[in-house]
Amino acid sequence: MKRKEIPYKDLKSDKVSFIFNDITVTGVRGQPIAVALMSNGIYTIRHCEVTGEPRGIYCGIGHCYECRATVNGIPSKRTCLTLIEEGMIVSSDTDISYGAE
Amino acid sequence: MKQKVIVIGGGIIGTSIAYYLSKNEVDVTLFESKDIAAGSSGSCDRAIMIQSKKPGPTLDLALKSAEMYKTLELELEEDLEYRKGGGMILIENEFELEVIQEMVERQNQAGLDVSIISGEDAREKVPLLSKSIIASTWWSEDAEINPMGTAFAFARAAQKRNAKMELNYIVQGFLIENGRVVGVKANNENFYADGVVVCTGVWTKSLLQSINIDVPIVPRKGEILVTERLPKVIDCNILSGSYIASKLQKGNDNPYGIGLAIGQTKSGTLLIGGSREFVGFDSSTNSTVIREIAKRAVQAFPFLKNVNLIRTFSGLRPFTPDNLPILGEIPSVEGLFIAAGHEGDGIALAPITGKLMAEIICGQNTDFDMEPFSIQRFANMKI
Amino acid sequence: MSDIIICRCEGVRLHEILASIEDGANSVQGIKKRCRVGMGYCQGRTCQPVIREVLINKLGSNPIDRTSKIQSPIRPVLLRDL
Amino acid sequence: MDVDVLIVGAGPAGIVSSIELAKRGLKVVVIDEYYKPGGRLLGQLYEDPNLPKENNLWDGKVIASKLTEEAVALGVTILCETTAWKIEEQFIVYITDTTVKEIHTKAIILATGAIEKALPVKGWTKVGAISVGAAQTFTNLHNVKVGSNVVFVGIDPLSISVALEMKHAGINVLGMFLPAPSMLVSEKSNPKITLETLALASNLAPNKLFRIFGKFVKGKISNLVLSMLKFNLIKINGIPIYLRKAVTEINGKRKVESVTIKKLSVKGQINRDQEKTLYVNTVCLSGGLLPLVDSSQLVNCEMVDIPKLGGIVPLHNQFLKTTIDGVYVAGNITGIEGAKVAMAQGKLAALSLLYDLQLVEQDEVIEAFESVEVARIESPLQFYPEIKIGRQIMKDKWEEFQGVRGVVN
Repeated sequence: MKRKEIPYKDLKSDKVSFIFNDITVTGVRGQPIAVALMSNGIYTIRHCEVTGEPRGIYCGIGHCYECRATVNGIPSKRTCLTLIEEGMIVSSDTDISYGAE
Repeated sequence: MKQKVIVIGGGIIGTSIAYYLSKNEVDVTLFESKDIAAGSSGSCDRAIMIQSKKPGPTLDLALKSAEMYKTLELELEEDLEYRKGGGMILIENEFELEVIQEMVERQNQAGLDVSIISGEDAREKVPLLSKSIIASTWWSEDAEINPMGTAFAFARAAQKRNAKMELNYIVQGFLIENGRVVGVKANNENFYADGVVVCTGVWTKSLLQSINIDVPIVPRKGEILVTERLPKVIDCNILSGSYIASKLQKGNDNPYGIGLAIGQTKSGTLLIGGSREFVGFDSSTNSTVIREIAKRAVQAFPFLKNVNLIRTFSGLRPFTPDNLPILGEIPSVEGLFIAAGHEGDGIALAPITGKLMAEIICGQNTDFDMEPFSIQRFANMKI
Repeated sequence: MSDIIICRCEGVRLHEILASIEDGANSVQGIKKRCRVGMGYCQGRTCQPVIREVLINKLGSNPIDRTSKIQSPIRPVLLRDL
Repeated sequence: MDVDVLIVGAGPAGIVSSIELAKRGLKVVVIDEYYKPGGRLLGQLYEDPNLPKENNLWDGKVIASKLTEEAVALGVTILCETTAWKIEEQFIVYITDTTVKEIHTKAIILATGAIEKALPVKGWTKVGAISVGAAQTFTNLHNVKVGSNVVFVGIDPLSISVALEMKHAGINVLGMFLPAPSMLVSEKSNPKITLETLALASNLAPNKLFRIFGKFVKGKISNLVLSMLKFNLIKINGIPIYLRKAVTEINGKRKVESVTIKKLSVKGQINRDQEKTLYVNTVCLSGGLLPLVDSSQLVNCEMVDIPKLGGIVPLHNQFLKTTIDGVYVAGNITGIEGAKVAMAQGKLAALSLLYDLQLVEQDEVIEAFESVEVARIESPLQFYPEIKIGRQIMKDKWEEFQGVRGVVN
């Protein structure tokens, strides 16, 4: 099975850098994206498609989907649940051309 | 005194009839067991796809209905999300091309200027279409509408003309005196009227059975997938040619009757259909069908593999043996009318159905031959 | 007050919900069909309890059979992961 | 993948269930959408009055990892970042995994826990307005400050605990307020009901100061509550708790910048003349917890609405069997209680299932049932003060349902 199985590795405090909307953000291995963003003072993760308002963390545990972002081309990943990886590209927008031929 | 008519069923057919009746100065009361658009009209896609309809009475009706849709937003003073974006039937191989070519020729003879365009031209119109699509049909007159929104708009427009919408009223039976319907019993109460029109779609058979009228309408389930909101990617209605082609092939390699149908809503979600199954009144969704529809959608639009499915639903379409709706008076009971059995054409045919039924109920002449839609056509049929 | 957002996903405001109830909706499902409340990403998990609250407030009760039906998928799933 | 039991939710209830089942040799898979097991345990950190004084810290993270290690050692497979999106009869569970797409299982234990109830106050969608659960998770699990100047809206045992934890983490908690009264927040804006609920819950409050606060209002509750409400301010560990003030609006252009505060009457009516602005960058909203039941609806469990348990819950018997054969429930999905009860219920659900498979004797099930009762008594926190009455209502409803089913069959 590809997925990481338990026991989950303890947090190592090594640094991980990733891109969020063209900005390089550095976090700590084992942090979810939203946590790394918040640690760097970034609170707005996306904008509501209907009202245009900025949105960030609301429920923090994956129920509300407010903190979603496109991660490495996959849309709508919950950044509160998705761990940061070196070189990861996180974007507020959906890029539909990613999966096109 | 105003003519009093009871409409049973708050789907798009019932609300349309209620609207056109109230426009004709009829005193209308609509009984609905749950809510407006709570049944089939609230669980279907948005397409008013006409290019694929078989020439004959349904196509004639559909063309008239399509004309009415063009001005319906103005008439009802509501945004129905109407869009005339055109329609395509995708062609993946030579066999499909052959079948579709024949179909297009028939449509041309019937006066529809449907054409076949190359795969490249199709991708020009819909850039994210797969390169495996070799050709496509194109007809600019196909359109789309928000079906639920339209049913609500008909209901509200009827209410403005003093029609009454009685929601959560379950019609238990008909009041009949000397062979004439004089009203209905609903929620244990009697309601009287000069005429009653039954617009209960898949539930018509059981309702009319109470007065020994047999109607050959059976539910046919269709499942639909809803994706997350996306930027505008599809501007028209899209069907796959494979379903049309497979219908002509013998054998049963498509047990769920899956035929791809894709459209994008105003909010940006994609509605991806669909299936056609006779499984009674079971309206659950089936994982095999969901996966199969998704697979075909990804084949036609590879980018969809990285798009989220956020909801699935299924609707029961009122199927009749000859694929024509049943419209008109029921001969054995004076004053009792039926407008049901539109299967997948309910949305497309709603305005014309409402208008014609209102004319029939008011005793006016219709400028349309209603014979093919008469319930009498089933009189000699073994059901 | 009436312009307060109730459904965060679809940006539906309180006045739209109240208008749906005025229009005859007496269930979460009925409101949903009229104004798209609960039809977004979280599938109503966040706003449905609040809508029940509004229904109870306006209509006196909200029986359990009138709450919204659950349809799969209960969480969004990529088409390729189906 | 074929297993004996699939457990949805790797929180305290789910993991304990998996341990009990694996001990008896069953093949068990636990799935959870979070990236590590533990569920709400992961955010919990408080002093437990039932533990010996010198070692009375309830550290959920440590407990979660111990339980996880035990489960894994027994051969339990835990799939994180995995969601069940559909469950079909007897039982095929469809999961969001790129390799294993479906799990075939003989039985299911649903241990999906709770979801927070939204508390809509004007401006609650602004960036910086977060739920109290998010505040807890970010503070205790992620060790990240959600803001520098924070207010809480919604006063209840959970929000008070979290406020204390945040203050301990060095965040400036400016105060706790009620939400502006509206049809959206029901009793959450009523000072009297809020104080009464707190008094009932604080019988067994987790924190020393919280217990002092409990004494304040113990005894003749209604009289004391009314006299207490004459005071505008109570302080717990330096955190001002305003039972007579409400946040009427959360303000800010791109992010939370301030809140508008108005005075409330004892009955919870707004005094329109007085208004104050408090400058903050974060607002924590606490609307209470509700059982997260969508998976039980997906398997067509009969549902019942029991507000004393937290709302809509799957109908179940005292041994945690639902109306669907082979589907059991444990933890907050059965009603909102603390982690200790969830763990005891996890064991009970497992034994109940094992009994149905004729793998354990009835005595063991009874014993597990009794330990749920003990856990309930020892629980430091009660979210719903009338939970016991709620459990009795559930029992009655189950018997009523069995009766109806008996007649039909």
